[in-house]
Amino acid sequence: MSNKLMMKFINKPENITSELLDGYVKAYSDKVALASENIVVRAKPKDQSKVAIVTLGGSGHEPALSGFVGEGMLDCSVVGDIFAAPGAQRLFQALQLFKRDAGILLVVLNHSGDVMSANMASQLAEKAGIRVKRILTHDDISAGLETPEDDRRGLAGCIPLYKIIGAAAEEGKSLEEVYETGERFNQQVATLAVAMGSCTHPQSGETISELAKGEMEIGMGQHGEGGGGRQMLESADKTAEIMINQLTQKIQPQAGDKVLLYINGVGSTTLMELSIIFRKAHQVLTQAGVEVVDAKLDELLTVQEMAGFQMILGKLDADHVELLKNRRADTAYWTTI
Amino acid sequence: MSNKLMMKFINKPENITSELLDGYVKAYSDKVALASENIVVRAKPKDQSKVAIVTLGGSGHEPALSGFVGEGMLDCSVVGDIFAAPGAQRLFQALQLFKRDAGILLVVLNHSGDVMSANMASQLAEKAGIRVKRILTHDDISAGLETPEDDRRGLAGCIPLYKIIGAAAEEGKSLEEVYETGERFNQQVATLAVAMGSCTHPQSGETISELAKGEMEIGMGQHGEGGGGRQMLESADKTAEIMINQLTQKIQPQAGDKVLLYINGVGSTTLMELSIIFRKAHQVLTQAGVEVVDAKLDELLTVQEMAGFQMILGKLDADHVELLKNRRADTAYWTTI
Amino acid sequence: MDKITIQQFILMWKCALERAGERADEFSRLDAVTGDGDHGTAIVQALTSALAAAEKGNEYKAMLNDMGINVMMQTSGSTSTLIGGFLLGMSDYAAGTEMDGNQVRQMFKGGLEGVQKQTKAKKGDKTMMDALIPAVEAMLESGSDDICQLFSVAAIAAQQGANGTTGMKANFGRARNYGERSIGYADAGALSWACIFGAFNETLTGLS
Amino acid sequence: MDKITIQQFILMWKCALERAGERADEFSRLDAVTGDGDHGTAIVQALTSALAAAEKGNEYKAMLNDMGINVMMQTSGSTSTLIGGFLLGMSDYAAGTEMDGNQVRQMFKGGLEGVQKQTKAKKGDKTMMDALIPAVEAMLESGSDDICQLFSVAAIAAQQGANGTTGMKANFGRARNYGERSIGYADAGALSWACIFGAFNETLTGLS
Ligand SMILES: Nc1ncnc2c1ncn2[C@@H]1O[C@H](COP(=O)(O)OP(=O)(O)O)[C@@H](O)[C@H]1O
Ligand SMILES: Nc1ncnc2c1ncn2[C@@H]1O[C@H](COP(=O)(O)OP(=O)(O)O)[C@@H](O)[C@H]1O
Ligand SMILES: [Mg+2]
Ligand SMILES: [Mg+2]
Ligand SMILES: [Mg+2]
Ligand SMILES: [Mg+2]
Repeated sequence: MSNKLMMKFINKPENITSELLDGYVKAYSDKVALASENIVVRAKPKDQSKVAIVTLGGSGHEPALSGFVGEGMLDCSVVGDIFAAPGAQRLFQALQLFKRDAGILLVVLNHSGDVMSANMASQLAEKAGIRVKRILTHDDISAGLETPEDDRRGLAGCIPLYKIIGAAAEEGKSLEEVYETGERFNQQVATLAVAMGSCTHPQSGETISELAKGEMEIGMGQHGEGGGGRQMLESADKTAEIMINQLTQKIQPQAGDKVLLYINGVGSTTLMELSIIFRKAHQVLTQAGVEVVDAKLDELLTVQEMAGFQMILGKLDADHVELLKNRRADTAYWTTI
Repeated sequence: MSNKLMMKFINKPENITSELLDGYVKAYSDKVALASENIVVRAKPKDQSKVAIVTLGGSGHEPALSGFVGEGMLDCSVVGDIFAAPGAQRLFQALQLFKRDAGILLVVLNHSGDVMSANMASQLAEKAGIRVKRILTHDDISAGLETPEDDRRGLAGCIPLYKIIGAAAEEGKSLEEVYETGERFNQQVATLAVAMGSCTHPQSGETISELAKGEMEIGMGQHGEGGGGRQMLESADKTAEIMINQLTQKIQPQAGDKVLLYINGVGSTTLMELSIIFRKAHQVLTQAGVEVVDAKLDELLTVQEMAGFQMILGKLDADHVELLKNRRADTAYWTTI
Repeated sequence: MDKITIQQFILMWKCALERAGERADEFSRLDAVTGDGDHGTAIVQALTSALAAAEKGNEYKAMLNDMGINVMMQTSGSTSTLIGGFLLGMSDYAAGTEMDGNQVRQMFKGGLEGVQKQTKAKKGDKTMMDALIPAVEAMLESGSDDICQLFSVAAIAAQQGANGTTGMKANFGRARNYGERSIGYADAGALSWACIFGAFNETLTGLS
Repeated sequence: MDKITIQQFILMWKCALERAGERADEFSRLDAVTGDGDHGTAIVQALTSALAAAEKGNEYKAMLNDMGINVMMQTSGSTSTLIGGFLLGMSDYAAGTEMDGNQVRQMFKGGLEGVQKQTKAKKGDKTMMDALIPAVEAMLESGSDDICQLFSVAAIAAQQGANGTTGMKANFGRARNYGERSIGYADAGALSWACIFGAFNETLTGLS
């Protein structure tokens, strides 16, 4: 389309998704493969007797979602174009590939396009006799604590969910059991994002969500769509406090509860900063007697080169701790020994 | 110092290093701990009978270097301030901590400050009867293929080196053997960096290495110090070709040789782009009959929010492949099952 | 114009692709305000894959079905399901190689139903529905059986509907999260549908 | 001035910290051109930790040793080893609680040797050596035993040496990789050493 000068290492904008997937599966050929255009699967498939975990979503968020395909996590990620849900037919094609008596658990992040594709693909799957159950993630709390689930977006809280249900499926649990374990976690995880600065859509060259220098926006969405309120940039400690307080209001962890606390960098914000942010949020939780048993400082789900991060807080039941921490996972961007 | 408005999530600039290390060791408390100010060690120390691997370097490059402390890689990283070598006394303190009959292998990246600290600390260690051998890394080829080793900088090629010597030490190999294995790899690994855009020093607020929009610099150093030549931004494929060709000129891999090819993102360049770059470099190698047996697309050693990457090409002997791929490592940012 | 042949119908889509391509940057720019800045890319992709399937068609029903499936296979984002659903919905009411005015009306009504299977958005929610619903309503309400006339009223209604989105607050899609801040910008999807109906009308005006 | 007491010596370092603090941004900005933009931070840190140790001192030799060790413990970067090495080198030639002109000369010669254990950089390599070497040479060549006179010639030589780095091509440190492109900017470390010698001189001029 546009002929804007983009400060990105790409070739033709329309080939970005196919080229990046090609590079990715070549780099990690012992872990992943392309089953067909835009359908990423494990290099060594899981036994047919076990529940398959399938997800879908746009590209441009690397390593998410395809970076978590592999032993102990996802069986398949169906990839759309940059920031765009894959079409329903493509998803249906993947569901056909994973048709099995044990069933498929489909994880859908709550975004209009993904939900519409999932709805239509599910109708087609039902007609084709494919057994599919769905978890809809809606961890974003930026729309307000009382906002109904359907109106809350799915952010990076899906990543620990993949680990939990992936491990449960790997154990040979039934579709209902895997679903129940995952949905229970899904109900008790919350995410809040903050951004400063903008990013460039690598195909259109459009600048998404321009913020004035010195401004930040708490409640930013995953594609640069705003949501929360803009305010002047605060110190790391102040920002961390604002965010962890909103998250604990939602999750209400009690003294003695076990939680996960992840800081997901969305692009150009450094691990240096994520560590400083984590430090404060961890202090707040610890002072309240809440036990952080699982932590990550990493880029799990990104928004191109945007500056900012997502803070993820999840209450963990005993089985969740076990599945997250003590079950093997071997994917390109998440490994648990 | 400066009161510039910095678009970073930090608190007081002078506390950055201590706060980030505090956050990091709290997040990964099952893997790392602080033995003393700025000295990061394993949570569970390696047996005294085995060679200890110690390294040193400035902060601001997260996850490097401390992100690779843990089982199967580093025993200790001695951390300086942002982009700055730790003082010699601090390093000497760490060497005292790891004094053992089996000896210490000290990995020094070739930068003036690091080398000077290492020299002085080594003099002190010798007087104190501590057995230390040193590997000096100098993988940067931007100064030209014929440039003597001492005039070539150490870039992210140290990371696979840590894995190789870490695994060899874990096996119980002697100091001489670990050194030999590592130095052999050190002689056959080369790195080339490219940058576009600048980054901000998080303490001084200074903009480092400003490039005009639309320009890139091949041969950029690890702290924004330039080095190579500036040129107009090229496509991903063209850039990858220029770089892989220079690297193969240096490393001279032959058809049938096994190599590693890593693309290390230095800041705001996305995994999306790294994958596309990898794809082309991999094609060039494959067409020459060279076998890429180990690959990574990741941020291993960063330069704040700078846009760009380092391409690392290393020829692997059979023992290197084994140590890299088939020996367990369990650190925060590198895990091998 | 009494009847529309399959060749003429394909020309309409060709023109739609051309006009949308000319305005792709505008659509993306608008989508960048409250969304993710890719609607121009998405609509061009969708029309391209629809047309690719159409050009192999020789019978309305199967052709429209293939167009819908191809869009959902080749295209990404909300637009793939919305345009895909529209084409599949049209297919349910289509038949043969020529259609008269009443059949065209029914076919577009079916298209709207196909979209409504995918989204609960109504008029006033600041989505493409604000262009599509008035366009189809205008066709249904028009007394005329002249196909040119049908597309003429549809194009006008779609454009008016799209213009009206500027004053609205978004309730669906990515823009929803902007709430009040979405007011003051037209909806990208509504504008692109108005552009498509405009192109349909332009084609038929040129033919007759 | 015949002799310099330990209290007077500490005042010199206090003044050096103050003057370097005022120019820290300038040093960092200069270091940002061909290095990593932190020399201002580093030199202030080094002088701060040197001073902290000095203030606990009551005997030259031990005090200078503690100053050197503290710099290398608390400070980071090339500057920590270079200033640390300088202080340790001075310590080797220091003694008692008062020193005369000849002893001061020897002590600074020892400081230079301490730095030269750490780096092979010579005059003309565009480093801090371009200020430090001329300063110490001027002290050694000066016929006078007056301590004020010694620091006066040293300050002038250091500043001239630092000014001369602008025309040089860097052969050491981070700037080396810039090659020809480093010409046209003074070396940050040379300027900060000139600033330090300037402050030493300023202190003694004020005292006498
Ligand atoms: N749930 C929905 N119902 C109806 N229309 C929608 C919905 N979600 C999005 N749209 C329409 O799609 C347009 C955006 O399309 P596009 O940018 O291609 O998709 P995406 O939002 O996936 O990036 C919006 O302007 C709106 O008109
Ligand atoms: N090898 C060396 N020999 C002599 N002086 C050096 C050397 N390396 C650096 N310097 C001096 O140190 C200065 C940079 O100091 P600083 O910025 O604090 O350290 P770093 O280079 O570690 O960031 C340079 O301007 C130069 O004068
Ligand atoms: Mg989109
Ligand atoms: Mg430095
Ligand atoms: Mg969009
Ligand atoms: Mg410096």
